[in-house]
Formats: sequence, C-alpha cells, structure tokens
Amino acid sequence: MGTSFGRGGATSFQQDWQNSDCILIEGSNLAECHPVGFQWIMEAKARGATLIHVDPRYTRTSALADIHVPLRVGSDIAFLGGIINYVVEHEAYFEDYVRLFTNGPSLVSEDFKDTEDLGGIFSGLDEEQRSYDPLTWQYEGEEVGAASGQREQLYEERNEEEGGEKSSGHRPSVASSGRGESHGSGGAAAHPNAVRDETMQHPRCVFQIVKRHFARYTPEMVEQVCGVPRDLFVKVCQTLVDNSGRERTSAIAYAVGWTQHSVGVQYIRTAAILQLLLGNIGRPGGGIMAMRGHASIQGSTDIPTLYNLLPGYIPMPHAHQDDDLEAFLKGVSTDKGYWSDMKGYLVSLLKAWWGPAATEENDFCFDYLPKLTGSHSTYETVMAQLDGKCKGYFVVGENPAVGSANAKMQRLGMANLDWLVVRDFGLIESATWWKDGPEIESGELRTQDIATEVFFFPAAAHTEKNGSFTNTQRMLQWHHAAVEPAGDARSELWFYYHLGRVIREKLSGSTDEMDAPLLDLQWDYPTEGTVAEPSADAVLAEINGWDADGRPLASYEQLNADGSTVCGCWIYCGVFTDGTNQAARRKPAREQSSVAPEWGWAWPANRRIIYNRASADENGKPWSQRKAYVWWDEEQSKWVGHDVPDFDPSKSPWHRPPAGSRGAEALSGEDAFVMQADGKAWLYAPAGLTDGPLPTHYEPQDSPFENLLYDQQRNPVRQVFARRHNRYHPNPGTRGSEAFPYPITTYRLTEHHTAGGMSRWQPYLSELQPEMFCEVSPELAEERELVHRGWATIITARGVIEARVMVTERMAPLLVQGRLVHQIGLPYHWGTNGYSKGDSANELTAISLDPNSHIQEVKALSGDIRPGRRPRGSAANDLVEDYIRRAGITSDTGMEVRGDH
Amino acid sequence: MVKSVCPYCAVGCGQNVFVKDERVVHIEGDPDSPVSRGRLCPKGSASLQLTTGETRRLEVLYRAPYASDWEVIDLDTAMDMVAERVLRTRREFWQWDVEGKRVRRTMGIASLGGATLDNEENYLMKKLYTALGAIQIENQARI
Amino acid sequence: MNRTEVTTDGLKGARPDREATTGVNTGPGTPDLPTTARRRRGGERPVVPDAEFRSYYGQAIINRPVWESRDIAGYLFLGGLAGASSLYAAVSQLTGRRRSARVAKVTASGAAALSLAALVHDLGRRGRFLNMLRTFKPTSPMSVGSWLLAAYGPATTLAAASEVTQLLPVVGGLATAGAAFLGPGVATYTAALVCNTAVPAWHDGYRQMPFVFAASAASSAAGVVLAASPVAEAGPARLLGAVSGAAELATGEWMRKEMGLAAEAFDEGKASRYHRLSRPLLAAGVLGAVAGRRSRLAAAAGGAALFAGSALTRLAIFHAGLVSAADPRYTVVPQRERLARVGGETTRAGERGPGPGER
Amino acid sequence: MTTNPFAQLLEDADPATAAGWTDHPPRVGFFTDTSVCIGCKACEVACKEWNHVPEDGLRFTGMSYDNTIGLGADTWRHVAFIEQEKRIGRQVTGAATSDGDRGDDDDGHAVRWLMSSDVCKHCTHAACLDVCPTGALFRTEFGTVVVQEDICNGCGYCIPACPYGVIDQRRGDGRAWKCTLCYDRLGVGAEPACAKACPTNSIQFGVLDELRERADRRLAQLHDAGIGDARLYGRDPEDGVGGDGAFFLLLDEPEVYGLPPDPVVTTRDLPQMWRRTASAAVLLAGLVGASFLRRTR
Repeated sequence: MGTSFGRGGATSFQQDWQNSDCILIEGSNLAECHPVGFQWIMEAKARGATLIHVDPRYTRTSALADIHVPLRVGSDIAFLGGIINYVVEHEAYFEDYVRLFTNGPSLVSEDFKDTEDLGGIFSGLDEEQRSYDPLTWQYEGEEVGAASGQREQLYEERNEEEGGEKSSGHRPSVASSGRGESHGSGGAAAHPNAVRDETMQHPRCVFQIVKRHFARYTPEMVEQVCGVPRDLFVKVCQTLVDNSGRERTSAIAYAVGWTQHSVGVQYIRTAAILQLLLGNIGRPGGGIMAMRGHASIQGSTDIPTLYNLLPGYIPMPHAHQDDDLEAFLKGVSTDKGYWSDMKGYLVSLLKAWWGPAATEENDFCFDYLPKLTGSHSTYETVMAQLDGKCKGYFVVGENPAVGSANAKMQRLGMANLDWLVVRDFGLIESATWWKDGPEIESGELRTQDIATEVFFFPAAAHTEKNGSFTNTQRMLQWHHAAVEPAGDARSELWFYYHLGRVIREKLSGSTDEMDAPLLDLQWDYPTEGTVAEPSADAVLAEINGWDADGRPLASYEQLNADGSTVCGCWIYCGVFTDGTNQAARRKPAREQSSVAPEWGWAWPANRRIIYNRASADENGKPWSQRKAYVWWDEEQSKWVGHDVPDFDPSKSPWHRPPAGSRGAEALSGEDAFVMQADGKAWLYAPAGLTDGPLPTHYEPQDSPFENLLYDQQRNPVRQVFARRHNRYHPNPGTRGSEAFPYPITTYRLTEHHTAGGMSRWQPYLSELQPEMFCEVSPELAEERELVHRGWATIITARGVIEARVMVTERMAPLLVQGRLVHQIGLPYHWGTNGYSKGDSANELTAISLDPNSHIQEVKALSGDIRPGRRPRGSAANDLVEDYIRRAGITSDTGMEVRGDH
Repeated sequence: MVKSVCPYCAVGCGQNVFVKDERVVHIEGDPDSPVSRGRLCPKGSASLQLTTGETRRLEVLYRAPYASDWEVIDLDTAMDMVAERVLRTRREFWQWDVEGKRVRRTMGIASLGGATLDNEENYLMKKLYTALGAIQIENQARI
Repeated sequence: MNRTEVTTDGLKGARPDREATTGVNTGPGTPDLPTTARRRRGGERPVVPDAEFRSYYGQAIINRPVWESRDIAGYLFLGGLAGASSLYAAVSQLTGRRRSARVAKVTASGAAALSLAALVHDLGRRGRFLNMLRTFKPTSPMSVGSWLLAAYGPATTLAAASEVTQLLPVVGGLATAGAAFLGPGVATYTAALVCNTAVPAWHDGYRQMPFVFAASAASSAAGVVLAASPVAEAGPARLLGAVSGAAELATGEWMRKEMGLAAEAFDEGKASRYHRLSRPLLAAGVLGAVAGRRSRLAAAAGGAALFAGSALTRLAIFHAGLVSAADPRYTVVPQRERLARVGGETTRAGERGPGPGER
Repeated sequence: MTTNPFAQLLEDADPATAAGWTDHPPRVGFFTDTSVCIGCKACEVACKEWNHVPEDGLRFTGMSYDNTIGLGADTWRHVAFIEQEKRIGRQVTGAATSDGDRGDDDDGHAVRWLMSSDVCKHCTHAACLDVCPTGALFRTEFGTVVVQEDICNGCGYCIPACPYGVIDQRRGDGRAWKCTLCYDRLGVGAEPACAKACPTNSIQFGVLDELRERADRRLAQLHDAGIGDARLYGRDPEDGVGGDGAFFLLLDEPEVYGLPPDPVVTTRDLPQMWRRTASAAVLLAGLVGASFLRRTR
C-alpha cells in the first residue's frame, strides 16, 4: 500500500462499503474474523451490490457471498494477474483515471528487463546476495524515491552523485541477509518535464510494460494454476468490470490471507494495480481495505514497535559510512510530495525524545539513534537467540510459542536466553514452555537444564487503563479506564515508564557516552491514581506535539526543521488539536453524516478516505453524480466534499507548480497521491520493493506444484534460513516430493483470537470451538481413511500435530495442472495451555519470509495427513525425521535462488 | 458507565463498560459508534469474562534458572531485577560500530509485541528501547 | 448495482442491512459452468452428514424428560394401587369383608406414603414441594393431582390408622369413604399428567391411556388383596383381578394400535424389555385369579403376577416415552403426516386436527 | 391471575391480557431472519454474559461448527449449522458444476451453509406455562414467558411439555431455566442482549405485530428475488401454538434446523384428556363395585 499509494494503511473506511457496487473479499474471511465490520457489506448487499469471496475454503463469508471462488492456496497473484490481463485486454480500464492519477504514462529506462525477457526474474538480480539492485528499474532519466518500504535503496548512489567523496567506494556494506536494505532510495528532483507519454502507447511506458507483463496471465493459465473453472473466472472479471468506471465503484478487502506469503507484499501490489486500472482508489465505495487482526496493529505500525521504522513511517537509519542527519535525509526523503518535509518530522521527533539535549549542533541527537545493519525482524532475532547472540527478551501481549511460525524454534530460541519477561493476562505457552512445553514432553529439553530466568508480569486489561487503539481504518479511538487494575496487574504504560525510571536512576551520574541517550531522554510524565499510572493523555499530547511556546499543533504542516517544534509522530499530529483529545470524541453516529468525522480521529488529518482528490476529474468535477466525494468549488475556490480533502484545499485542479519548486509546492493540481515522489499512484514501482517493480506469480516455498507461468519456481529474493529445525520441502517433481502431497492453509475462527491468549482461557468462547480440528474434503477423507470426528495426524518437515477430523463438502478439491488436489484447512489458535487445549498449527510452518515485510509464509504450505493420533514424546520427532529422510531433504533443499523445477 | 473500545480485532467496535462499586459488572456494544452501531461479535461479547474472569493472573511470578516451578515475587523487586538485567545484557552486547560503520546499539535485547497495546504504550516502548540502543523490536504486524 | 448514490448533497437510496440478499445479485447471467473436479465416487461417506432431510444431525427435537424412572414410573404404579385399593377397601367394608378391607386400607395408605416420598424425592428443589399448592390450575394435571393428593393422603392414612388401631371408627369410616371417593381420581389423573406433554409415546395415546391406567390400578389392587387375604373373602378380588388384568392387556393393545408411529417406541430399549415381560405376567395373573377359587396358592401367585404385571406396564409406558422423546423420528413423521393431510398448512387453532389415533 | 385457562384457549386475545394484565405494553418478540445470519454466535455469548448462564461442557461434536448441540438450561441461544449440497438462490459456489436453477443437481455439486440462531419461542399458548403446577412460569406484561427462579421447585413437568425442546433442568441447581427475553432489560426499555449484539441484524427485536408485517414483506422480497426456499415459521397466529413470540424465516424444512414441523400445544387436547380420565375413573369405580355384586360363596 505504502509503495503504491504513499501511505501504509487502508485507503477507505468500513462504513464506506455501503456505497460499493461490488466487493471482492480475497485473502480474508471477513464474516468470521471481522463480523461486526461485515454489517457494512450486508448494507451494500441490501442495496444490490454483488459480493465475491475468493478463498480456498467455503467459509461463513462464502455462505453470504453471491459468488464463491475456491482457489488453490498460494496462487492469488495468478488469479489477480488474470483479472488485470482481462481488464487490459478488453480495454475495460478507466483510461482517464489511469492517465491522470497513475504513473501509467511515465516512461521506464531502457535497461529495465522484465520477467518476460528473463524467464521469471527482473533485471538487477544479485544471486549471491539474494537481492535486487533497483537501479535498472528507474524511470527514464531520474531516480525516484519510494514513499515507503525499502527507502534506502539508492542511498550510496544519491550521496555519491552529490559530491559523494564523503562515501568512499561502493563496498558491500553490511551482512548478506537483508542486503536489500542497504541500498538507499530518495526522491529525485521532480523535473517538470518528467518523461511521460500521455497516450500511453510508448512501448516503454508503464502501462505497456504492465500489459506485456501480465499478457501470459490468460484465463486458461488461471484455470491451470489456481484450479478455478475458466467460465467462473471470466464471470468474476466481468462482474468487477461492470461495477467499475465513472458510475460505479468496487472495493477490495484483504487480510493476512494475502500478507502471510513469501510474495505477500506483491499480492497487495497486484490488487493496487487492479484497483488503479479500474479507477477505484480514493472514491466512495472503492478502495482497498486491509483488515487488521489486532485491535491496534495499524497503530503498532504507525507508532511502530518495529525494527525498521521510527514513528510516522520514517525509516530507521541504516549504518552507512560516516553518515549524519543531512546524508540520511538526502538518502530517504523525496524532493516532491509531503515526504520532502522529512527533516521537519524527524527533527520534531528527536526533540520530543531528547528535548533540550537535541540541538542544531549535534544534529538533534541523530547520533543517539542506533543504526541497522540489514534486517532484524523477529525471525532473525530467533536465529540470533539460537546462536546465543541475543540474551534478553520481552514478550508483551503476544504468544510466539503458538502464534509465530515454526513454534519449536521459537521455544528453543527462548531456551537459550538469559532472561525472558512475559506480560499477559494468563500463563500463556510462551511463559511456561520450560515447564510443560512440547520439547519437555519429547525430552529435547529438560527443565532442570534450562538456565533462562523467566519473569511473568500480569497485564492490565483495556478496561483498566486509558489509551487509544488505531483500528483498521486508521481511526484512533480512546478507551477510558473503568477501574484500577487489581493486584499487581499493571499496564504496559506503567511497566515501561517505571522501567525507564528505574534504569535512569541506576545510571544517574554516569558519564559513559553509552548512557547519554538514556540520561538525556525526556521521561517525566505525570502519574496519577493509586498505582502511579503515567498519564496516557500526556503521552498522546507529546505524540501530537507542540510549538515553540507549548501550544498543541494542529497539523503536520506546522512542523519546522529548526527544532522549534516537538512532535512524537507527525502523521498523528492533529490528534490533540486545540488541546482536546480528538481520539476521545464520541459524537453519536446519528448526529453526524455517514462519514462520521467527529467520532475519534483518523490519521492523516482526520481523513476517512485518503487520496480522495482522485474522486474528481481534471477539472475538479466528480467523476459522476452518484459517486461524488470531494470536488472543487469554484466560488469558494477550495476543495469541498463529504470528507477532509487529501489535498491542499486552496490548490486548484489546474494549478501547475513553477519549475524547481520542492516539497508540497511541487505537487500539481492533478497529483492526488501527495506522498508519492511523483505525486502519482504507482502501477509500476521503480523503487521501494526488494522483489520487483511488478507482481509476479511464484509458487510458495513449500508447494506441490511447479510454477507454470515461469521457469522460476519460487520468489528468488525470499528470505530463507537453512537451519536444522527449519527444513523446507523438496521441489515438486523431484525425488521425495510426494512425501508432502497436500497443500495446507491456516486460518482463524470467529470464536477464538489469533494465538488464543485472549480466547482459550475464556469458558464462553472455548465451549463454542473446544478442540483443534482439521477440515478435509470427503474425497480426501476417503483417500486417507480419515474418520469424521476421529483423529488425524498432520506432518511437515518441521513438526507433527494431531487434530480432530471435520470432513466437509466445504473443502472442495480442485483440478490443478490436470490433477485433483485436496487442500487441508487448519485453524491455528490452539496450544498446550488454557481452558481449551490442542496442538498448534504453527508447529508445522516453516520460516520463509517476504523480503519486504519479513512476514512468514503460513497461509500456503504443504504436508501429509494420516488417520489416528500422533505419537507421543520423542517418537513424534522420530516420525518427522523419518519423513525428512524419505523426502530426501537436506540443509539446502528449497534454498535455491534461481531455480527451475 | 465508561466508553471503551473492544480489545480484540481491528474493526474497533465501541463498548460501554458498566461499573458498580469499583467493579466492572457488564460490557456491551456502544450504540453511538458509527463503526459498530452497538453490535459486538462473540469475542467482544466475552470481554467481561476476559477482563474479570478468574483465569486472570494478578501476581508477579519469577522462575529462577534451572528451577522447576514459579515463585511469587513482589512487583517492585521484579522491576528492579529486570532493570538490572537490561543494563547487564545491554552492556554485554554493546556495539559502537560494525565493519567500520557507527551503529551505537546492543544486539542483546529483543522485544516482541505491540499490536494489542495502546499507541501510547507503543510510543514509550519504542522511545525507551531506542534510547537503550535495542533495535530488535517487533510486533504482530509482521506475524 | 448499488442503489445508493453519494451525491454532492449527501447520501441517497440507503436501505437497512437486514434486507440483504445472498445469491441474487450474482453478476452477469450464470453461465453454464463446466463440470469440474467434483466426480464424487458414489456410496456413503463419513462426512459432516448431509443434514439428514429429517432432522438436525439426529438430535432430539424435544428435551429428554428429567423424571427419574424409579420415582415417577414408580409413582404412576403406586398412585394407581393406592386409589384402587382405597376403593376396594370401602366396598369390602360395606360388604362386611373385614380382612380384605384391612389389607386394602393398609395397602392404600402405604402406597400413598411411598408415592409422596417418590414425588418429593424427584423434585429439583425438594424444600419447595409445598409450592405445588400455591395455585390451582386446571390446565396442569400436576396441579390438580397435587390438590387431589393433598386431600386423599390424609384420608387414606386416617382410614388405615383407625382400621389398625380400631379407634375412632366413625372418623375411620368417613375417611375410608373419602379415600374411596378420591381413589379413582388419584388412580387416573396420572394418565392425563403424562399425556399432557409433547412426548409422542405419551401424548399420542391420550385417548386410551386413562383406561389403561384405570385397569392397571384395579389389577394391582386386586393383586394385593388376592395375595394377602383368605380365599373366602377374596371372591370379588378374584373377579376384579381377572377382569382388570384382561382389561389392562386389552386396553394396552388398543392404545398401541391407535397410537400410530409412537407405538414402535414400545419395541425399543428398556421399554421393549418391560413391555415383553408385563404381558405374560398379566395373563398369568388372570389365570391365577380364576384358579384362585380353589387354591390359596394359585390366588397368591395370581395376585403377585397381577401386581408385578401392572408395575411393568407402567415402566413400559414410561420408558417408551423416553425412547420416543430421544428419537426425532417420532416427533417429525407424525407431524409431517398430519400436515400432509391438512394440505400443508399448520393445524388450525380452531379445528382440531385429526388425532394421531384417527387414521 | 387464574382466569379460566380454557377461555384463553378459545379466543386468541393478546396473551398478556388473557393472563390478566390490564393496561400492558404491546407484545414484543423476536423475528430471526436466518438468511442474513453469519453464524458468529455473538448471540450465544452475549446472552450468557448478561444472564450469567454457566458454560456447559467442551466437546467437539463434528456437527459442522455447532458444538453447543441445542437449547437447554445452560444454552438459551443456540446457533445451528447445516451444510447442504444445494444452492441458495443463484449463488455461484465455484466447485458448482451443474447449471440451471437450484435443485438437487445430481451431476454436480453446489454447497450452501444454513445458519440459524434458535431461541425460546415464547408461544401465544405456552405448554410450559400451562403445565407448571407452582405458577413459577408466568406471562409477563410484554407477552413473554418467564420462569420465576424463586418459586420453581424443579418438578420438571415443563420440560417434556415444551414442543420445541427449549426449557430444561440445570444439573446441580435443580430448577428449570430458559430465555427470559431479557425481562429485566425490557423493564428499563433496553433491547435484549442477543438482539443488540447481532452484527447483521438477523435477530430483530420489536413489537410483534410490526415484526410480523416486516417478515411478510421480507418473505415477499426473497420470493421475488428467486429464493423460493424461504418460509416463515411460527408467524401464523392460527398455528398449533397460536403463533410464536419469537418466529423465524427459514430456508429449508423446520426439522432440518431441529424444529418440529407442526408443533401443537398439548393443552389443546387436555379437555378431551380430562373427559377421558373422568370416564376411566368412573369405570374403575364401577368395575370395583361390580366385582362385589355376584354372590360369592
């Protein structure tokens, strides 16, 4: 999302579905995982909209869908690519929209080679480093920075260009894993005459490249790869096309069904391209909704407890040759678009953290920021724990022993720690693995040999602390503390504030340079109540920021680069406008418009549909009277509409920036995507993604099928780890590949919540879904003698679990590449603790990551299934070893970069 | 009655939390919310049991190295012990630079979790961890 | 196509979400979809059973009665025994048969006492057994029965007491008359009680059940007298035993014939065991009663057989009810047939749909 | 409040009036439109949370996604799941292979998943109410049927009397329990917990007459849209129980959902039972008397 449009968040809001003519849900099981959000889809259905659900299983969402398309797991790009092919071939795209708002007309440099030319890979692949060099993907004649994602890709080039004597040579600067990170990226000065062919006929213009790229994704190919009958596929395409254009809009909703793949980010890129071609972004009833699974996942990426981001999607600096603030900003900010004010945002952040200590002279304490050397995602951390290089671990409101991929490695990693702090409501599996984990049962670990000190802190519930969640539509909502937490239960706010206080007390007086960042830290928040809970309002006020004389800021445009303003997170600037907590606004829905702007606060600047400038044409008139959202009002000469315009309100549609202007001024009246370096939505991503400017179908890491579209079997730059407990399955067609014949997908149920920490301890929820089960088709049950309500054992190269058997017609076998394939469905909520117990599906999953987001591939793997319960104790591991031997798996199975099948 | 938001998924349903003499007695949907219009899913409806059920632990537990079971310790002692360990491990794994490039960080401490927490909590965590030099900070956004 | 319009001056054409339809707006015409993978090899498969047309996974439609077989089937028998015995006792006393009157009175009061104990024991909240007398509801046979027992209990106890202690003969006589007057009611109201439920094997036999209960009460009372009083006085008991034993058999068969499908419940599980045992015993009882004229032993045996046969009849009826409650077939099939007869509309409130008995 | 119950049987006056409430609010109830139910079970949990109904056992039933089996003392709302090889309207279900309209297409396979939230029917003529000897079960001013837990002595008579198998005895507690249509919430003008929580408004609470009109309109809408299976269940005041206070729109035969196809309140046949019982009593008396007539030696 960030790379295509400029911001990493849903483009619309759930209530907007009521205006959709057609809703495509794929990679999400909305009715089960977001039931209350589904009411808005019911509103659309009540008004005549068509609901399409594409999912390997027939779920409760499919039960309410008008069209359900069962799909082979891991083949979504082939499916969406096929729709793009259909849209382009039948010239059903919204041509004016594409020309106006996307980089369709922009020309790409000659030295870009597409997957068509290189048999499945792009130009610039460095096989030894397992990464791409995006230099060859650039537009013709200029380097363009990405608004998000890997923004440091052209760091050296850019600094070298600008008198790069400072950065000597082009030595590979950091460790091989995550090499993609090391490149810098940045905005090029947006030459007014950026080469564009408005007719979009030029062979090297983005639109033609997209057309050629998806030419091979024909309906017949879709039938072969995805197992979707050709006529049904055409029906889906035609339905989407009929419901797009000036008069109608279609919406797409996805969730981890798309993200949790080794090509996850590219899934979303394909959907972005499709929605841009159909002209659905920024318009009422259109957009792409990312349905997040946790109360504040969007919040935890906006204000990220993530390794690669600072608050507001400012990238964490990488380690470069003697870098400083200027070099960093040159490397990552863009010349055009709001990202060009990066300095203002970053400096305000550094002032918020180190206050008076951050001065012009010391680069506002830029040096205090630790620097990255590649990817440090949670799975790299587990490897570091296993290698003894990471000894302390905080697990806060998460349950990796059940929720993370390859649960065994998670627990073995934790067994290698010096100390572990777990904060949760109850004794989850991640807190008690040393006492009753599967490894204790199998004898791999013995409690008395485990040296890890484990602290368990009871956590406060949402009703016992003040704070804000950011929901899936970028809306901050404040929840008030109803009562004080009982016993020693405390909120994380309390825990980290007091931990910081104790640490600073222990270091007071230290002159060691190492402790300077801690001692200079602005850490004095007012505390209240009998438990000395720090004031969440004060923290939100700091996030919102204030100006030189302490007045709360109202918008990120007010942020200065001279250190006079303070702001914890620039995209949240405005949440405390005129001193009131906007997130706590509760104006009832019936007293305001359907957009309901006065309930809570949405970032950026309380816009509910972002990029809404695109809902009006080149003259500022809505594309059609029935889909009007934001339009140009000639008398008031400003943008008006149902929502806060995602555009400079006073900039007319005909405005053309003077040559050489920078930043926001450089945006023309037609640049609806104000965060992008060229103000346009990216069909083609010249930078920002490590695995290619255009989405390409690759088979999942573990797949029983060969990639029919290209010779390249898997994503060449996926992140893989050759480890003893992380073996991958052999390529299809090779010796031993028949050991794991069945595709498996994991998913959630309405009644439980992710790793079960907040649902398996509740009797009311556990009785609704009491035991771990697997869903199989009647044919598979017959083939493997599985007994309905009996037990089954499921095996992969990583582990073995048992599950009750649910034989159901809803798991339709599919005809893929000429053979009948039976898919297995596994919910992943269960674990060894809690009121309702069971085996965890994540014992089976491998760690193979998407190179951009480092998310694990648990939605598409392969495995074997047999009747009966699994062996106990060490016999379970023996069974896995036996399978590994029979499949001829070695340490480099499935590790290849370039590899046909 | 206090206005709140459901802690489970990201739809962000409004919740009304009813309190009677210092105890949460009932939680139901907030009809004013434009997103949820007073409705809840099974998990949201079980929020009362989540927050007041007897499966909630209320005391701090500590497991000594090689110990076979928990022991209860008081909160402040635990806080002090954790602070000690953070400083010890931070120092033990401190790196000023890698391959000649300044990094100023510790690779010894990692953190996982954040998507179920408030924005303010995520903010303090990122602020403190960054000041400590810890960079292996992750949450469910990536799981 | 969504009928809503997001026009410059606001939202138009909204409709409430409850009017959503599925499988209606399925896009441009449903093309002929090619036959695909789903060649199902025939034969039954252990799948989430295609919902059997007739029931929800074979689950019962009505909830299983919670009455304990020991308590309530026992009470059906004891109630009948007490009622009939009181009657017999009164007539015996009138006709000067002192010994059998005494036996009958003692039997009646003993049975009544045991009945009360069984009823209270079966209650979920025993402490509140007096709540039975909070109100009088003719729509509840149990309410009517409670009041009946409230009157009958003391009467039969008093009658027996005065009989045994020979004190207050006048009061005793009155009590005996009272008990006799209430006896038949006590013996037969229990039929209305069990029939006034949704349990097929009970409800569908309501036209005949009272007579079965009456006969069964008489045969059990006769059985006791036959067994416990001298042959000389036992003339009427012999006659009563023979007639009521036969009547119990006949009315039982008549009920099952008229009952429709629910009768099959008598051939399943415990019901069938009790049912198969009760009939020969009753027959033996009748023969014993007839042969009792000559030998005291035959009379005693006949009496015991009648007594046991009657008890088993009650148990058979009770367990047939449980069987018919557990299997949805017994509820669905007759109701479907009734619907078919009435032309698919549910039975009108006014007109009484033809009873299951009336084919 | 013991008006003549037989009168109640005959005229179909408003049940609350028949029960003796003079000026009472209009009768309220539920209309559950199962065609928009997404089977999320929010109603089951919301009901349990408001009424503190205990959890009753963890067992994997294999009955599709239904692991709470049926209504009872500890399940006042129960969501049924029925997987069928049939199509709903013209729904396209991918693996579907047959063309043409719904119907038992033998050469191919369509899938549909019926979901329905079941509840006490609060019948106009309630068998449980009629047979309750202690008067614990009573008709509220809202026309609903509620158990007074301080009176019920657990006699268990209502359980076999209910034609729908709703009410049951709670193990360990001994008393009978069932949905009270949130009588306490109605008292303060709030809607029942399940209706409030239902995300897709499948459970609709309101004045019963209005709900019945709305249901008729909905049925017509569905039939026009080609969903012929749709039918109303318990809406007709003339049916065997005088119409339900909580009625349904189903998409298949009632018994497929575990509901009786033609429930009739047993009290309907009670007058005849009493007549038959009386005649049996007289016969018994006659029989015993007659056995003394013959002069015996």
